[in-house]
Amino acid sequence: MNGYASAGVAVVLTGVALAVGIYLVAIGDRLLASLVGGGGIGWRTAVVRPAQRATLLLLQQRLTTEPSDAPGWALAPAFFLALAAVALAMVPVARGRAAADPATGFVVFSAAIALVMIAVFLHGWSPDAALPLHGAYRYGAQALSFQIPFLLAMLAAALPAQSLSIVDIVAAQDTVWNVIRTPLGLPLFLIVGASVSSWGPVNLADAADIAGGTSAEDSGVGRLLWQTARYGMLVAVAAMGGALFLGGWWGPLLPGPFWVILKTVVLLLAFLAAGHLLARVRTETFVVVSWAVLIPLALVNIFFTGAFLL
Amino acid sequence: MNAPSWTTVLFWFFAAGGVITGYRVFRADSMVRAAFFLLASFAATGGLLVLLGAEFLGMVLILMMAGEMLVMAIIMVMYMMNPAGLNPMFMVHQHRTSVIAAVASFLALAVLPFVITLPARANPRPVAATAQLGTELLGDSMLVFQTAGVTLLATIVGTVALTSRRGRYGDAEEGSKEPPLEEEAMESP
Amino acid sequence: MNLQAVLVVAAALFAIGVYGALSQQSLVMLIMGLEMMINAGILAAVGFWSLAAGGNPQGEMLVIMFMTVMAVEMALGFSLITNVYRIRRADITEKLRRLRE
Amino acid sequence: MGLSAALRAFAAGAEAPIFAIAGLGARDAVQDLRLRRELRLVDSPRSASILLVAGVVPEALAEAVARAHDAMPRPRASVRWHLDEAAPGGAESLRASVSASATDDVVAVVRRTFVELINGARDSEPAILPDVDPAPWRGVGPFGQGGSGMTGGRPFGRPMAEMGDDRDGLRLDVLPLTVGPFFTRLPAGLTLELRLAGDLVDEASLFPNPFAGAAVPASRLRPALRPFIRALSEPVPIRELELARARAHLRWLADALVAQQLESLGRRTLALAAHMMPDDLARVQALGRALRRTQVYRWSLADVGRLDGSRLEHLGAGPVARAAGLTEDARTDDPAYRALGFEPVVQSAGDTAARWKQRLLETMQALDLAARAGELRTEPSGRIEGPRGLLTLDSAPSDRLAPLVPALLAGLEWSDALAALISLDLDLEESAAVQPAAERTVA
Amino acid sequence: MTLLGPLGVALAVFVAALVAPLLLRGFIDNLARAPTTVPQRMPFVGGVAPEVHAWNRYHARYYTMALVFLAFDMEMVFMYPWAVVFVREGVSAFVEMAMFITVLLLGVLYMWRERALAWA
Repeated sequence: MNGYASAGVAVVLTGVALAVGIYLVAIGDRLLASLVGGGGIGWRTAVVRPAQRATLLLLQQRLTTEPSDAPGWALAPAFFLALAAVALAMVPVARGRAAADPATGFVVFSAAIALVMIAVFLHGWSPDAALPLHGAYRYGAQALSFQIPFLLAMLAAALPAQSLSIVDIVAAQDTVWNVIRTPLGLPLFLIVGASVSSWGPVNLADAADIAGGTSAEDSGVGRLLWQTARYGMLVAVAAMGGALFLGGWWGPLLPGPFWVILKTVVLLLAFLAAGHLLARVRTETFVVVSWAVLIPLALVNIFFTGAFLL
Repeated sequence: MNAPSWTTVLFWFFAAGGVITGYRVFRADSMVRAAFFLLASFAATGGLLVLLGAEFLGMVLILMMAGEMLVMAIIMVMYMMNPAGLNPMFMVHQHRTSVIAAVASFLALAVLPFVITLPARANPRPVAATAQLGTELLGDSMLVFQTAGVTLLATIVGTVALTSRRGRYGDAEEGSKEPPLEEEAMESP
Repeated sequence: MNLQAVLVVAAALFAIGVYGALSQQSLVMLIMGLEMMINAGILAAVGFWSLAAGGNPQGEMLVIMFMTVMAVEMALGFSLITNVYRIRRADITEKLRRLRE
Repeated sequence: MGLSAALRAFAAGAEAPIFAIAGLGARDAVQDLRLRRELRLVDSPRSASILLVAGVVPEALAEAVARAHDAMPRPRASVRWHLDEAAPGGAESLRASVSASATDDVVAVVRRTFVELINGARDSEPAILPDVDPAPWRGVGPFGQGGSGMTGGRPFGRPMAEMGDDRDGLRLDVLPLTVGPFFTRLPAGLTLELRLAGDLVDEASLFPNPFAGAAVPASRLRPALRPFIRALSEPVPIRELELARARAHLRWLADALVAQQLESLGRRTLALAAHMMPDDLARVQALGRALRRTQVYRWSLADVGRLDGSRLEHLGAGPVARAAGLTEDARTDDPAYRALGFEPVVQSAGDTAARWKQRLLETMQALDLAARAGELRTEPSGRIEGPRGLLTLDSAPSDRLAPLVPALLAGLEWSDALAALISLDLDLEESAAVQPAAERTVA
Repeated sequence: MTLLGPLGVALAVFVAALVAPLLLRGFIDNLARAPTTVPQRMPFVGGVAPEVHAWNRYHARYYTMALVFLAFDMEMVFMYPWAVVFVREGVSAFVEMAMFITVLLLGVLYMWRERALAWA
């Protein structure tokens, strides 16, 4: 296979995986909502409703506000989705294989996560409206706080592999999964991972108290793209969590890709359940806890892992 | 097309992108746009670093700059009048001098590499560039590394001391309005 | 792509930085000019590292130091601006000059 | 065209996104729509296709309704839902292409309108407000600015925010913002005027009650309020009163939960409130445990919006006062309640979390009282303990709590301010029902 | 593309995922972009038209934290190469990084003590 073809295959496969993941999140969210809130809906409804809603949004007029930053508003969801796609492309899908496996894949994933704050801030800033602006600044506080614990929690997973390549990191978990070696890594990763895509108790940017926050002024296709991108980032974070801490493709009997999907789905369910069962955290509490608790914990975790390895 | 030409195309794409977005930084009315143009310029430089074989440095530059430029945007919006550029304006001084200085420095720096003979010892592109850097960090450059740590500590302390208003030495002195409710109710747990 | 090309691009970035640092009235924009110059410095350093110094890790160390300088400069610069703003309610260089008097 | 029609038919199967405006008498009815899976109540007209205007909307709110209508993207339609057949009332200027009466199944009407709208059988509604640019914006200054000076001019007909002093010494912009009357997290009609310094509330004040000023016949009030109004002047079974109280608390909780991003749990609470019976005590207790597990008392509401007991004394502020340690409760004066051995439940913290817990505890107490009350009736004395506090013939607790709002909200972060305001449970309808006779005009 | 390596593939994924939504949006706009009316262009906060522009000198009260972030974030640049060589270098790497981190944590401790994290 020549270079162009294999790159094309990687792009298409990433796109398909992202689309399927996003749709699964939409279905799962509905099912969990009816499980927790009552008024059960059938499987058929849960499966078809997200597509119907997406079509409805495509048919709806896309509104703008008067002096909006139009290029920024157009760019933000696309940029967010592109970051989700890059992050997902780094995740190994089968033994030794990922859509893209650069030697610094770990840093590429971190950079994608870091750039999310630009996308969200731009999205909230662009409409020149009070509620989205609030969401943007909240996300600023949130992102600047979770960034460091997030990177530190991930870093502990890279220690045993002696490499920044994600495939190497997963390969190094053949005997012991990182969830054992770095016991605090996965919980920290999940707490801050949910904040990346503004999900559940740490959904501050698109929060209910500011009527949807950065997306309060979105309608039509713009709204569809933004929600899609958020879901996509959730999928990417869950998949990466499976790879970094739960051993990626390693697992008994069944083939690697099956395990990758299973671990991703398990982590996604954890994210979705947290969204329905935990109350929103105050922004200030989040910031103080991130700096004063999560960063020290993440460092303790790294040194614990280090001691484990020596 | 073969591979080297792809590298060349990307090199000039990133170079042009970096320079154009760099120029737009000082031509944007909106402060948020200015900060994000600077980010784009840095990202383009990051791309150039990757093309030059410094994969780790390129990606780390993008990673660092994402956070730094968000802070830049937040601070700029705080302190600039007319932060969104709704009233387009042009706030420069000594414009002519600046342009002349810029052109002069460009010419001086751009001509230099063509005049003097540069050493040409190409990077053998070691696979383990990051590992090499780590060894360097913990070995020969250990002192530099620890000094950086102390410098950053000094920066943190200095920043907190300069900006924080709620230090041990009391709250803001003038122009401040205390909230009407009890102080305990205001503070985080 | 050769060293000359890299250095020309770096020179262009540096010149933009010079322009920004000299011409901008606002302190924050001035810091942006400095950032741009460091950006050029990073590019030039990596150019030398990659194409002239045979990939010596100390070249990479230099780039990391550049980044550290950038972070420190930004953090302290913005702290000073905050303080100046608190006292003077302005962030413009001319007003700073008046502050000095 | 075949594909387009097929797509439209497919999209019409989605939950109809509606932005609902609850006028007088419609608050509970609109809230109950959350239980219907064919609809989706959305937070902003930006994402709605249908505007549902329920109950009586006074003329004073007509412009806000029009703004909500015009903020919707096309295709859009509005449905007027009259709950009081005898006297529809309300603003004359409200036009709606579809209307539903109290006897109609409003969900079916909304669904039908939505399907017609999406598949093209019904035209999208035109704008109500004039489509006129308030001030076409053209830069006129030498650098394109609008007037003299750096920030001269009013871009797009709106000025920029002005600077104001701040408690941390940085004099930055203060953003004036009017939230409401149809802000989705607040009861309809409640309008909050804020000055925001960053994400902090610098100053806050409430607009006057838009429903006040006209005598409200009991038939226009929402059914949940009627027993309390009746109990002011006639004996009412304690069982009925206490059940109504428990329902009112849970309905409040259902809305408050949505603001803490617990919409599913809010729906569960609402389902419980809609069919509450005295033997539901165990289910309320289970809800309380679920609520504790959400950590809402710990990381969302603890220490938020503390109100001292001293500020609330003799205010008749009901659960709000009792959450701050006061034992004020008009039920202790009623011989029938004394016969039941009624003792007010009291907490001490006085913060938002305490007010949440207080309402939950009072719900359980009310169910217990309802179960034991038998045929006991209240003694009418012109004052009664309503779900929000002391209700008399001419004053409601919301009117007495509203003056506390500016001091309570000032200095709080937006989400804290909102949580604190919601926890007061201001009810404009209740205060319109019992306003002083002097302020009444003939409807 | 393979010659540009896996980062080239990542770039291709990025560009594809960036362009696809923009194309979709452009396509939908082109197909059925109804012109917006003036009332539609007004931000919605409950039905009262906003008096002023929302864009303002926003008082981001976490500015101290944001500036400390600039300095603290640098620590990550040092940690990545360290993580790669940690197992090889053993105890000395452990001790050196512990020193570096302790120094930085002192800064966080100072910030926390000065209560520079909380703002509301």
